[in-house]
Amino acid sequence: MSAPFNDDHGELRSTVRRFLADKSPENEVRRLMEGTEGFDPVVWKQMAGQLGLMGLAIPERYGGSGASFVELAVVLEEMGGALLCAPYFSSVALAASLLLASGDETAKGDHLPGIASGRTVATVALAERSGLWSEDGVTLEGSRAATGGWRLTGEKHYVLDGHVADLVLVVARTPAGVSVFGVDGAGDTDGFTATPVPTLDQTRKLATLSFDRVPARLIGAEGRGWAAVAKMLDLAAIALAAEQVGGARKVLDMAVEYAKLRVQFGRPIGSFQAIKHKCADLLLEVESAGAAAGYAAWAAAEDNDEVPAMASLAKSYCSEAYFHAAAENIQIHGGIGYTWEHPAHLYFKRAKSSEILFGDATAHRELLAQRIGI
Amino acid sequence: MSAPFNDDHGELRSTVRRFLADKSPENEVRRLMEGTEGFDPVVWKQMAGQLGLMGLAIPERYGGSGASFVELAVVLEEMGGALLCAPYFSSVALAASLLLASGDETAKGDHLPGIASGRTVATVALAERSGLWSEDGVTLEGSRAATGGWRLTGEKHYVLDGHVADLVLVVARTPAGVSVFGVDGAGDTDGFTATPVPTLDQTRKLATLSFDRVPARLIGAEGRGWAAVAKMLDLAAIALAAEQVGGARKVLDMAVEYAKLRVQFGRPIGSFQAIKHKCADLLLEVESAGAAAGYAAWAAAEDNDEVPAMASLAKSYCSEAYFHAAAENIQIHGGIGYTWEHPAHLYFKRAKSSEILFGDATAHRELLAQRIGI
Amino acid sequence: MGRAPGDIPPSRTAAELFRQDIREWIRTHAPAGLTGPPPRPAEAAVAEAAMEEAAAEAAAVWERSLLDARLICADWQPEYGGSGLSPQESLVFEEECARAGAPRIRRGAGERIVGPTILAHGTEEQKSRLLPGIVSGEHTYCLAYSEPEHGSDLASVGTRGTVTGDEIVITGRKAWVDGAERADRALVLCRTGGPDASGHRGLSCVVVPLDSGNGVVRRVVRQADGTADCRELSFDRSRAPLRDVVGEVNGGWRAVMTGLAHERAGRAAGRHLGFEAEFWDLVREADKTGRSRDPVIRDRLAWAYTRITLLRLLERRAAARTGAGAVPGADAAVTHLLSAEYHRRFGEIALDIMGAPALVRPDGDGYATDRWQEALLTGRAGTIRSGTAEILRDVIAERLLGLPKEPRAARRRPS
Amino acid sequence: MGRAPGDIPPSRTAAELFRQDIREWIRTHAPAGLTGPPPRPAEAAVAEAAMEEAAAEAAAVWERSLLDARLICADWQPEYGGSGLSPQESLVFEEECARAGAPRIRRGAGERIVGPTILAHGTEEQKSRLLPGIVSGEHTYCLAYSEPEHGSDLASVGTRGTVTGDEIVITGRKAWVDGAERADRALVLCRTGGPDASGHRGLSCVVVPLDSGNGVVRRVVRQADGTADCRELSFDRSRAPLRDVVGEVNGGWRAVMTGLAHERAGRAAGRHLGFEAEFWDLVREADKTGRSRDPVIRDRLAWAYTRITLLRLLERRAAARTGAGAVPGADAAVTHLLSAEYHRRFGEIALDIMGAPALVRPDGDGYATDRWQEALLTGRAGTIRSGTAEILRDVIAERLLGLPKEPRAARRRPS
Repeated sequence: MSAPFNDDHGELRSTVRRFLADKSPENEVRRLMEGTEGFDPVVWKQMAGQLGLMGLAIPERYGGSGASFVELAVVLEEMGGALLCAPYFSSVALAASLLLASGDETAKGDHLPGIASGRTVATVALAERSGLWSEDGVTLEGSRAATGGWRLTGEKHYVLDGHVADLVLVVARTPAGVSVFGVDGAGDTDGFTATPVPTLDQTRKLATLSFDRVPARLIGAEGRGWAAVAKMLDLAAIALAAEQVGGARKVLDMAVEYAKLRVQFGRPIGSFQAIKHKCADLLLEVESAGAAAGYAAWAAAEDNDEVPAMASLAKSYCSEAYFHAAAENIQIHGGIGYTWEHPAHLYFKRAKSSEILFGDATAHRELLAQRIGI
Repeated sequence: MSAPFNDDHGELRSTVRRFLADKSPENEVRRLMEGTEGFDPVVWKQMAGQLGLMGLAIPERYGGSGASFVELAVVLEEMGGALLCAPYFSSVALAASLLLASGDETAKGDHLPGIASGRTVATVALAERSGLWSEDGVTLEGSRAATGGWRLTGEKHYVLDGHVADLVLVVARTPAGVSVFGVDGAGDTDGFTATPVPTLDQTRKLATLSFDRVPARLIGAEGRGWAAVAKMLDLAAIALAAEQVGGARKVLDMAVEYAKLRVQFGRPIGSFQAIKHKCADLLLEVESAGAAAGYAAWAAAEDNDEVPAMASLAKSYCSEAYFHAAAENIQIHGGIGYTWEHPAHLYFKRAKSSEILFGDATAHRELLAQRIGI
Repeated sequence: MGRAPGDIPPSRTAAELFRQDIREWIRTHAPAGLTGPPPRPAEAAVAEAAMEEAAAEAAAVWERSLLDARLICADWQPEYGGSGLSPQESLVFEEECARAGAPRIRRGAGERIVGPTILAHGTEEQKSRLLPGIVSGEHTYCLAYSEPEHGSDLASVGTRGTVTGDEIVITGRKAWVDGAERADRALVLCRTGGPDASGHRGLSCVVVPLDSGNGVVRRVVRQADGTADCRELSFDRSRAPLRDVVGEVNGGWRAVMTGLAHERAGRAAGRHLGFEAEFWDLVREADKTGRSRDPVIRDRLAWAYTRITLLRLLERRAAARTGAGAVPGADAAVTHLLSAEYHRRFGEIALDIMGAPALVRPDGDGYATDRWQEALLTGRAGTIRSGTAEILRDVIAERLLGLPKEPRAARRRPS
Repeated sequence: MGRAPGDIPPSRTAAELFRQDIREWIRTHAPAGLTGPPPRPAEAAVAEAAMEEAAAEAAAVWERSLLDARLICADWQPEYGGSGLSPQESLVFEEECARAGAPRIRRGAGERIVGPTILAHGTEEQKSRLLPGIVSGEHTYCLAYSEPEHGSDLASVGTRGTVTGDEIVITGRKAWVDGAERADRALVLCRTGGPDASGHRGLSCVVVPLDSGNGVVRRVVRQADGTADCRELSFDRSRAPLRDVVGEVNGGWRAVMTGLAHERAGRAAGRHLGFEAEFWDLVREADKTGRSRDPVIRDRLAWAYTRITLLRLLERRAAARTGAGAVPGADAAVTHLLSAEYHRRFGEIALDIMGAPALVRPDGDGYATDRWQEALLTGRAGTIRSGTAEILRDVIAERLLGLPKEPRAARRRPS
């Protein structure tokens, strides 16, 4: 099936799609998801070196290629479709976005080139035990050390790829308010531990980080960090929405293919109206999701004032569309679709997890209402 | 179609059904809904005289036959199915319930026999312009007249059959709190006017009542009226739920019959899975609605502590089930079902109106949550 | 790299350049009293309502201006009376009219269906002769396809068309004809084939004059929403010139399919503009009563806003695709279905928000309704007309996803 | 006048009198450590989990007591090991066990499907010989109907059964066999008819011993929820005595239908008790995080409570009807569908309420899940097993509403 409105693949899309078909086929996804690291460093290097994917939306002066969020969204869509196991979302959609939003030229100059080249795996540590992605939820403490510099103490949870990150951008509370800090995650930083946790969606790794007077470098102005984090959250929502569109397209394709081939009661099951209408509804939703995520990515590229509303609109709609499609894909496959060997459950778990990540559909609809002035 | 679980018609049900088939066929419903009065006094007398329907759930000592709310629910179900145009709900489910709950022996002795015999058409005036059926919403003022007795001043809206009621039970606010009063609606009571208003559901008439120092008799203790009103609201919710079940059964029958007969694309449309599954879903909902309303009516008959929760559960579920069934009935009928001549729209309008009356499904789910202790 | 136009609102496309021109043109040409002051979409519906009551004179001036500027059926080629606007430009024109509070002037089924059908399947002679009359308003068309017995199943149409010399003589009954009251011509679907040409074979589309002397009887059918329009036409040996058959004799099915796709596309086109105005009006109502502070209501309002936005985006995509040469096809079913199902649900949400006041209708003859009640009721018709929601899902699944058709029972011979 | 029993909870029916007796019996017989103290349904699930870890001894004592009191498969007649409980009494027994926190001891597919099928279609000899072994636990059964290629389409079953003398020899592969790991016998659906007996003609149901020496190979299939049980069985010239054919040879279809109806009824039976316990546990979680104060969450919780209540009421009705002599039929599809769709949605609601913590699984080998994650995942299987939700809707529409079947394409000859 070729998605009827989806005539916008472009060269980037097909390049990435070919690469992922080669490097991230289902058996690789399964191998990596069973491991702890959760990605293949060789493929990671190729993504950076051959394809320049990490630096795609990073300005040229920081070692990127200066394309826009629109191109990034295309890449994320393809990665979502392939369930690529790699710290791409955390490095690029989270950490690079936060650095770019921080307005801290030094930090940008220090870290973005590493991210762009793939040398630095980076992530953002925001949520805590409470699981909130909001300013209120930030309690991890940043304080000035007697010796100068900053020290962080507390815990962060649900940190994407936190156990493999070389650079962790930590959102902490200092006397002046919420501030962003950079912490070295790779070496044996004193007082810092990163513990991977078992995840519902095994294709995306999470870690719990604990900080006991860990030395950290302030990024941006003290107490002024939330604005940058808020901007990153909008971009993260849009990036996730793009991933979700890719996943949703993929499961719809799977469902439709299966419905054409599987014969029950003497007919392909796709000739039954119940299955047919399920697929038609999914197509409506997948195409709508694609339109929403695409427009949101364009708004992000333009950096215009539609970003906050479109981010919440896209995240809420695409979350539900993906979950619905992933769930119906299992239903259409029947018993086969519920086995571990079949990939349907991988998408189902990804869909539910990415719906919860950074606030679920209901939370984002409430944000949308606020953002359009209701 | 005979509803599969619905093996509980009983003699009362079939008697009422036959009576309504004879006295309230569609053309009568249409004649009465176009008029202002909204009911046929001759049929009303027969309902009271031949069938004793008004006194069914009124104790024998007040001239009723002392059956229970369970029997009343059976009658209301049939009336809902036939869209009977008559002030039965207002007289029996509202006014008689409020009088019985009031604990005022004098008022009961004065008014219940008239209601039971059908001589008195009664109703309850509770909501005001704000359209709330809650204690907060009551602002109409009751004050002691210099000459003794009480006077009421203010407006009541959405009063069922308020323009034809001989007795209006008015919920008013006095210095001591919410109190219930009886007002003579039939004669030329000074300062009292009842204005019928055009209704979305033409088969149920509403009026706006205005009171300018209207003499009224206190029923029950001053300032203690809300407990009785609250009890009446629970019973009204259960009574409406019963009506809704009757309506929902009727539209499901209509839809199924039509689906069997109507041929499109060379097949009865009922052989298409899309139509078939719609009907199957409606059957699930109609049967569930019947179970909910039946159990709630039993709780009302037992007057046990499940009444408040079951009232809200039944009202919220049956409201949505009826609306869904009435809407799908139009959809299944196609263009024919959207014409004025076809009865489908009468049920659709009744369903939406009865969903709104006394609080919609969302409001009752919130009440349910409170009532089960969430 | 990147995406096709339409996916991303391009800031410097031809359509956007056109936007500047047309905005200025509307500003200078729309007569005072027609245009609402604030450029907020929320006001468009009000303005459109005001238009109905505005002096016929202002309306006539505006119509004249639009005709002179070839902005009625503006996407048709200049030789037929339009300006050859691209689909994107047409959408921009819609948006700018809405923004200015200036009503679009449309030609109903003539613009939405009959014109596009003639453009796709008519002869050059038919185009030159018939299309300008649609643009000018000289002739008003309606679509007489469905029949009482067959509903959406157009392949079962039983109305006879008998070719006699250079005429075709029509006898039969048509139902669900929108705009039959005002129309003076109908595009009629009739069966011209012999007894072995059942189903979609042997059907023809023909333009029939609705003169009273031509055996045509109109019947008023009242709808569930209380409106009463002529919606049935019966033909008794009604005559039309053979040259007014659109497409081949016995080859009308393709024309029917084209017409339906345009009908669906046309019903969806620009609807989000009205939806958006209506949405903000509802928000204001909810603000008045405090309902907009209720989280459950907020969730529903955000849902509604999301759907309207999606319709806007999908319509832009569709315009881009049609602009790139695609004929509206099954994807018209997508936008029409989204639009119809959105508005059905909107009516329900609106009544939930209004609460008890929705129980009461405004005063007025017949069955007058307020706009929310009207939305609730007409919403039910939206998923039935132009193909039921069920048929649209079949179309989407079979044509866009390639799912197999259902096995058909032996078709009954149409009577 | 009035309603049938079951519609209204009767306060002095036989079942309610039975309730007093059985409550007392449970109190005196359930060993300490098995029964949870508070008689709140909310605790039942916890108690059931605790049971798994309780000393095998306590469980064995309880099982012995139940067996002695004929309270396993308690609705079967005494001659087969039960107590002949009416459906209402069985439901009361379920409720009272839940109330006391005492686990029911069940015999899986043997109790739920195989027994009822033998009771309906078996010979007297089969009943006497086979049923007591199910009750006692001597034999554990599984149901081997579905095949990898045919899924829910049981009429296409291809597994061969060849009658040779007084034996039947089975060859084929079966999938989605619940409990195949622990079972020592399977009720196998196989094709015994000749080449012209396609579809549901020519099928037989037979009890086959799952001895390793009998050509039976078990295959473990891991599920999406991380559990890995034997769920496929293949038969290679596996033998069963001809006298263990249930129903006629080539007349197995009726037995299949009976089995499926009982399977659905059995899956729904008493489930609301577990649902209720689970619901209140979720409410407590929501209280802890303050989510239960969120109006949108409250709306969903009220929705869930409503469904659980409806399941309870419908189950009482069903018990009353079965008690009055009805065989569980299409209405079992109703309760099973309601129950399966409720629980699917419940899992989603539970994860919404849990929020971020639901992203993390508990430590443990393989793919360990917490109860909410398990609910989310297993909920997806509930609308597939025992007939997909789509098939159940067909059954409901055709058998309860009398809607016509779809026209069937020519059935492919099963291979």
